[in-house]
Amino acid sequence: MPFFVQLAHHFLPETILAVGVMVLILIGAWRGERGFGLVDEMAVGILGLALVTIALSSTPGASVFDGAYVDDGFSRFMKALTLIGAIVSILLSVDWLQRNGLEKFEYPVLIILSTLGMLLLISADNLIALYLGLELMSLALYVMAAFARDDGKSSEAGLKYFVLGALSSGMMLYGASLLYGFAGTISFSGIAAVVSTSAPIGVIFGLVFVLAALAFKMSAAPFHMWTPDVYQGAPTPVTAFFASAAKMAAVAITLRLVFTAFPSAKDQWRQIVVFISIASMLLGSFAAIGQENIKRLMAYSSIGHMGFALIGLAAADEAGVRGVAIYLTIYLIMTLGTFAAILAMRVQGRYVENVADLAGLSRTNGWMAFFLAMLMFSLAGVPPLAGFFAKYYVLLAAVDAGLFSLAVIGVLASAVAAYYYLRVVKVMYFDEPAPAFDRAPMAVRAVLAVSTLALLGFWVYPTPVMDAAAAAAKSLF
Amino acid sequence: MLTIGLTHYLVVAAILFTLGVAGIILNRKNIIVILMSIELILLSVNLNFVAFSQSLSDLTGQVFALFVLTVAAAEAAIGLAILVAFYRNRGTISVEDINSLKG
Amino acid sequence: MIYAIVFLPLVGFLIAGAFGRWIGARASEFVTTSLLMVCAVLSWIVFFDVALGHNHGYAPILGNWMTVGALKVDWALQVDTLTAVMLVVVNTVSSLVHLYSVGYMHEDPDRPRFFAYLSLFTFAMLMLVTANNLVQMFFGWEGVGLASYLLIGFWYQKPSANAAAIKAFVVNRVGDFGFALGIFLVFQLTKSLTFDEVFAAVPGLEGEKIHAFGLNVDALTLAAFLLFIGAMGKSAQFFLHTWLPDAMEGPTPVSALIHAATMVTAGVFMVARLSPIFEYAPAALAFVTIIGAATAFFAATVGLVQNDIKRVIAYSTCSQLGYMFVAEGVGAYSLGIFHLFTHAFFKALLFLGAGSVIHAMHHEQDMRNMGGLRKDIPFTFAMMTIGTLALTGFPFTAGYFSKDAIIEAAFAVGEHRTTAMIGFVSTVVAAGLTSYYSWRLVFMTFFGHRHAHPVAESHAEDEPAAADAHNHGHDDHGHHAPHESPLAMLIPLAVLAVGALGAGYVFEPDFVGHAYTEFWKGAIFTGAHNEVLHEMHAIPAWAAYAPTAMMVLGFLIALYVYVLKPGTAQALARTFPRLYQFLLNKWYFDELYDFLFVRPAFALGRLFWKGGDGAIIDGLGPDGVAARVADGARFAVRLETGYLYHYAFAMLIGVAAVATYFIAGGLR
Amino acid sequence: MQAVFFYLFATSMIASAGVVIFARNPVHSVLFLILAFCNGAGLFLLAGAEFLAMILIVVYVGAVAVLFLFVVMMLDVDFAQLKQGFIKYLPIGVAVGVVVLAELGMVAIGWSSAPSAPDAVANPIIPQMSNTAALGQILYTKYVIFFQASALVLLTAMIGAIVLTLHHKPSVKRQKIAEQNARTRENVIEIKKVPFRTGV
Amino acid sequence: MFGFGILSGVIFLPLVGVAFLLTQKGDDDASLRNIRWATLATTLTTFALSLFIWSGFDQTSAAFQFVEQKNWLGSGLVYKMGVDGFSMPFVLLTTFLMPFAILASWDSVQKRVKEYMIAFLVLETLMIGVFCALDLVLFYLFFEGGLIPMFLIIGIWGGKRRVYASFKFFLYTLVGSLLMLVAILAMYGKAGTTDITVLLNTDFPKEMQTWLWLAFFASFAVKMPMWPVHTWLPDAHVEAPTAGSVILAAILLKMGGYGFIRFSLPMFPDASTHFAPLIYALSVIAIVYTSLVALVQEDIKKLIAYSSVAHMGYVTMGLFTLNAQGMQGAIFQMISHGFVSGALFLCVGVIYDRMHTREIAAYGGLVNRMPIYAFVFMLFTMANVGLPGTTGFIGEFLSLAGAFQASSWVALIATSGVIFSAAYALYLYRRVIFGALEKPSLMTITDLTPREIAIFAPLVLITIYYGVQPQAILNATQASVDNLIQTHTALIDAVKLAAAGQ
Repeated sequence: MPFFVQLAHHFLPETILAVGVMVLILIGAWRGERGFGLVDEMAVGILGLALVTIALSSTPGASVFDGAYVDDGFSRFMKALTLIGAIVSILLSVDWLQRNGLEKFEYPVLIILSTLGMLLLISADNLIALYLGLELMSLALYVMAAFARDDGKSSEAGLKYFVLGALSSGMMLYGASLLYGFAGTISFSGIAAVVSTSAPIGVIFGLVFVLAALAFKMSAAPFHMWTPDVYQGAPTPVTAFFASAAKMAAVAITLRLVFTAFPSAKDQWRQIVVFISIASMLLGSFAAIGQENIKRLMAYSSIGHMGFALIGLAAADEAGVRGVAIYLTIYLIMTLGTFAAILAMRVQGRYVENVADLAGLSRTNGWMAFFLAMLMFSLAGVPPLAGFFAKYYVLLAAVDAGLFSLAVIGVLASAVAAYYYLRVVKVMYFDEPAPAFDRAPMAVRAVLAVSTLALLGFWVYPTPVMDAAAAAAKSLF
Repeated sequence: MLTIGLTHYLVVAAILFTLGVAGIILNRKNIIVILMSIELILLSVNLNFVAFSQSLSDLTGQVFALFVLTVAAAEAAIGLAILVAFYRNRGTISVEDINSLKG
Repeated sequence: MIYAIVFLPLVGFLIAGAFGRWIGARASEFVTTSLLMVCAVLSWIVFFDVALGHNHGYAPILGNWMTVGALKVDWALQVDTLTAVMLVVVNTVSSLVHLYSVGYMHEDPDRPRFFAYLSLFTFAMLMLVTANNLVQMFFGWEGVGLASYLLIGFWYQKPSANAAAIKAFVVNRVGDFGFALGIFLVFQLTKSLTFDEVFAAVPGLEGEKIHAFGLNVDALTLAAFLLFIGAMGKSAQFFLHTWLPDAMEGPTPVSALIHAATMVTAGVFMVARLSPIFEYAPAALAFVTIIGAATAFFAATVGLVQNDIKRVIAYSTCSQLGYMFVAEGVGAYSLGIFHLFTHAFFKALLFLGAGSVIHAMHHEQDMRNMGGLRKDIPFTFAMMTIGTLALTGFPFTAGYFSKDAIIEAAFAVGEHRTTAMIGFVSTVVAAGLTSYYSWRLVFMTFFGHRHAHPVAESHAEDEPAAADAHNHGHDDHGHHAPHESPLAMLIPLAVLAVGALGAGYVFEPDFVGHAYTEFWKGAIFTGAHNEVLHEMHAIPAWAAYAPTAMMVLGFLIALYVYVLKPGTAQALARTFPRLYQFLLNKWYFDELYDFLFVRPAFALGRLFWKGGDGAIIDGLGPDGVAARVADGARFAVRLETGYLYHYAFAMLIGVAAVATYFIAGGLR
Repeated sequence: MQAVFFYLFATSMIASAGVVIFARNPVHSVLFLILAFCNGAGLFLLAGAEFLAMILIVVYVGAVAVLFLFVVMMLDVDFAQLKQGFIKYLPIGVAVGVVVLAELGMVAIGWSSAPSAPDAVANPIIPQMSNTAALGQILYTKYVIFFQASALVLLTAMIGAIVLTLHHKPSVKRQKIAEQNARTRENVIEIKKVPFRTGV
Repeated sequence: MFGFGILSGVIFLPLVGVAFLLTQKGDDDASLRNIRWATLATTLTTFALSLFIWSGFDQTSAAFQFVEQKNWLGSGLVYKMGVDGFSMPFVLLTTFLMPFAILASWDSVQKRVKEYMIAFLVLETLMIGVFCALDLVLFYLFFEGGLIPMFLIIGIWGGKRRVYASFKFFLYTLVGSLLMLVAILAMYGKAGTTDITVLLNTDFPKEMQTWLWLAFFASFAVKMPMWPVHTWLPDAHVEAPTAGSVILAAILLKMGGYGFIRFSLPMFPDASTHFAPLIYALSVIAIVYTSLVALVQEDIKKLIAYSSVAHMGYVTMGLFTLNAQGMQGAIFQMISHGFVSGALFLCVGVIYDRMHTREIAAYGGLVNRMPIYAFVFMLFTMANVGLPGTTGFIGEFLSLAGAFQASSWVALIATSGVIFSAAYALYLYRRVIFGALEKPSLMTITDLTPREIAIFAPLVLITIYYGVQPQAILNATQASVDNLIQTHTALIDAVKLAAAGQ
């Protein structure tokens, strides 16, 4: 296939982002700080365009660029989620950035660059692609974490994230080198072919190292340690981006890697995944109890959720992948909704982020309290909210695969986790009111409302998500 | 022992890798040394790639190493930039002082 | 007609209960009383028709109650001779008590409620006796329990009344507990609860063993035993008697109706009704005899020293119920019923008479504060004397026919059964005691001089219960002169007196004599070898005259102690203080039960609550888990030190752990 | 001969790496980092990766290490003392480190590539072609997309570095050429009439 | 309408009411009145509609009726609704009691009335859904969803320790249900469907049954609640507002028992037989233990709550006797307890509204000023005690009769409960109602208002009516119970045969 044909058919969203980001940089450089608004809107447009191209792309899936890059149903599904996450993150960020004097055009640029890295990552079909995608994503994320450069917490978050991220990518590279050294190839399918006959300890080591790095990116225990600090320290819209889009990409590539490169080493990686999953669920459930900062709370919550999503991976079959895909979709909605709520927490012009600031919200702002409460119940996995279905499908896959103890640990952990979600509800509904919040910007309110309604109404018409997830899972096998 | 083979490279790389990791974990002085430790890890990785490349007689490893070098440079730049930003805020780069976020 | 008999009281209850406040007390009284009168008349008609006539009874089915699997229970009104007798007893006494209450309660503001309760009781009692199955019987059984509870606690301001009411209900429930288990066992054995079907199945079950409660026992014996526990509760037999004296907290007409004439005899009725079962369970019959004998003796001893006029009669009732069970225990069911029948008259008479005294004394119940009343209230005195004669078995009064016959029957059977002989001995002794305490009552109340209040106060610490009771009476009336009761109260006395005198003589042939078979028409079952009614006429003369002799002896002692030489009683009490206290405190049963059951129940409750629920279940369960989770949370949070090197170290450990795991796995 | 050089480079590289980590003075660390890179480049050469060796010198020694040095100088940090925590955690840290090293060593010593690996090779080294040319050959064809991606990585790094560190300080005086050129006499000079003998 | 049947109508009708309530803005008197009346109207309409279910119900059939089915979620899950003899009475019970709950909150709830009513309506939808669902996942959805409104009801409108109580309630029940969820998934894995009608005819391997049974048990035992996982109930009851307690006691507890009949018994017959002794043991412990605990309570609601636990002991015991009397008795006991305990909580609510305390010691002598109330309270106390002629007797008697056939020991200990229940109930009644009116604060207490009389009158009538004529309810459940017993016996026999054959 000629290069440009490949580009046009299978690389269009990435191309759009790459070209778009150049344009944005130029505009930004030309307009200076006044260009923020324009760049921001254009960034949304560009990401939206990429999303549309993915949604409309009808070409059959293919592996392009000499086996470096795969464009299939799974990658499209995950890319769509990622792009949605990115778009919403930008929408949520505008007001926050302006009020904190951070309205720099670099922000949307970095988001697009990072998103581009994610797209590359999701479609990676060999180790170099994986590495480059990961780094493109991460480097931008490092910068974004430290974006509020005059804020000590933000730069500390950036620094921690960076150092640990660099360590993790070092590990990943070490693992990648071992894989390459054993298989003689960097392509996933090539590795799969070689590993299918034998998987000596060297390969397992390589796999362990790579998976450790990916676990780091999706903040699964015990590689999660950065998460709470970074979530808390980073600017809130950036945290939203971390929690939404970045997670999608990290989980996506993990699935892709283990299923395309190590289908025959299933028993080995499954054990790793089970371990990581249990550790994440337990840690996510326990450590969040008693957290006062809601961003930090959400960090632990996301750790727990990743552990839950990995249950689906541990099932190691198509149903499991479908479960993960559904889980991620719902998780994305829940996260974005929650962060929208967090970004609506502004008292007299000042952003607050403690759970206690929500006290009595149901009386000062009934709708917001209701939405946030529903989000919390959904995060806790209480039916009939969507969060339940997320858990349902991964557990279903796990039980089907015979992983009963994992499923039981999972549900028990989620019961523990329910406690701190309930606590948020309790603060909003049972406590005496704290000062009321300022009126949140339109975009934030819209995101909050839409996401909550999506969660509430999921069970009425879940078919699109179910079908898409099923198709995505199918294409991975 | 005198014929230098793949294993020799791998062992050297492993030692270097461990040193790099140890540098991150044991270092209590300042962040810059941690960044340097990261560079050491990347060097060990490159060594691995190059050794495998030679042993397999395959250029891919070298290409990989090339990208690693490139990215490592970028990483170093960003790492230092963040470091500088941090220093401006806190006036310190001591590892022990980076703990305002915890729990 | 039978519908009217059973449901007119219900109508009365509903009218008085629901509309009593609007139609007023007078109308309520009128409605309920007149309805009961109608019932009583109808009952006698039925009695003559069924028992004395040739009608073999009828059993209209009102409708299905419940049908679950094999369990089919109907609402029915079965009338045979046994039922007819009970109808007569119940409705006669009830109507008289209604009438009597019009006078007795005329000061009470809650009269509609009172009459409603009385009618409710009557209805429940009628349901009990007309049941054609065990469940409906249980319905009535519990219904009368409810009415009893309500009526004992009628004066709800009195804490003692409330306590007595609860005690009555709960102790009855202990009996019901056995009754219910008995019903279940019967159902399990016969797959039916309807009398006809059950009785038809019983002979086939003779000798059958059953595994229950870890024992391998005779099925029918167990069933009879369990059912009899119900009877023990309701009829205040030994061990379950404690509620009956306390029940005297209720208004006196209630005591007469419920706690003397009708409800407490339900147990006797039940055993008679279930005679087909009991006949096949000799061991259970022996048990019945023993319990009856024990009760007869025990209650009589306690009755010797009581000072509350109603309590004396209550213990007397208790004792007489024991007689009835002795009769049934020896197989003379009809005799038991006969005694029930006569007892209803004279005991109601005694109670109502006592009520008249109390009324005269303005709600004073302590006999030590009475005395010499025969001049103030001569009619009452006369009636009480008649009652006492009948109770003690003075020749040719009602009690003479029934009570002495029981003693004879016990002796007759006792020749070949030890338990019956025990029954004989204890009933004979009890006859003497009965005579003593009955006359003691008469002498203390109607003879001698009136005592002033200080007597009671000086003895107050000796008998807390009595003091308690009279302190809560209507003290504001306490200082008027005694006066004869109104006519509404006296008429019932007179009617009952007639019964007390004549019922024995008139009905003796029917109940236990030559007309036995035509009278009962099979309503009471007696086994093929049960010849007790004949044997009892063939006993030695000394045995036949023993009760009469005892009666005279008792009378003489009482006469000596209370009339001829007043003060002997106190001297005796001082001479035997321990015995006196033992009897006065009713053999310490209340204390014993308090110690054995009530306190432990509360202590256990508290232990289970604070210790079980609070400390153990919650402590190890939710709260404990919550605390452990909190510990876990603290631990997990401590891991997040904020230090980079710890984070990196954690990652390294993670990798190292997984890697080591695989290496170890590889080495294996 | 090759072995001698290998051991020379290897030992000195590891030794310098050790100094990088344990040196008290960060400047020394940087300098030994440079030494380690140089030795690494030597090892690359021995392994036949000439181009990479050169790049390592140019990029790392020339750019990255100098950047480090620059930052070290700029921040002018104190020579930190070893803290107690170091000693406290040293045993566990060393233990885990030793375990990891032992395991990695075990893997390295027992290494054997898959038998089918040579078949899977995608870009076999052609002996006739120089290393640089061969790399270029595939880099711009097969891996062009990665090449582009790495360019984006660098772009990101650039933007990131700028956004994080570039400060527009209002207090700094800057030359504004357009403004200078646009000056006219009229809008610059103000003529005031000064009354005689009274001063301004 | 859209191919949905009457069941969907009944289930979602309350949501229509919610939609209307959402349009109500402001909290002036007029809109508060609108809100209350609209809620009441909704519940009444729902009840009226549910009467059609009853009238159209074929009592002779054990099959599911009014079945409606829609594909849903596209993956084997279906939206499937239907009722049989087990569920139909509960649907009626729910719709019947909801108006009372609303009426009971008429004046006593003054803060955030709209939210309150919405919570109740949503709860109604979920509760009816539980009883109608014919798909396990759907069942779970409703089962678990009910936690949310109840959590809020306890937490927002509850008493002093409402936070503790609501958390305990939520988390306790959640843990149990989550284990059930795992079991549901395992069943799906085995049978390939979560359609209850299919699962009822699926034979699960013996080993698996044990685990599944335990998992379901975890959920239902907590919900029921059985000893020793009952401690959430007193707390939840005490803190919940009156209507919350009513619904909690009358309906939510029944979900556990319903679950046992619907799932544990028919789907896991071997395990049910195997574990029946465990159930018996826990049941009789519950009866005796909680009765004793009830005896020493100082809080009226707590006492009634403990008595609920004891009564649920009869239910579990009766259900696992697996004979007609025991099971029908247990079901009847659940229905009866729905009326009676609901009414008792309403009774507590009446005086709580007046005095704002539930301390037994704060009352005494109420009969002096509140004769009607005293009568009503007496009636329900007696029904609670199991006096013949009230509904309480039928359930207790039948379940005990059934239990006796299963095990005499169980029946013996359980029957002793009739003594204890009399003791604690009458002791409570005495302390609250009887005695002289001495407390100054009670001197002005008023008797039932017409609204309250309107609440209690139907309950009084129904308690007595079904106590005398229980056949209407017994008939409804009969076919299903018989069918269950037959199938169960057949299965057990088959297993025995197989074992003998080997």
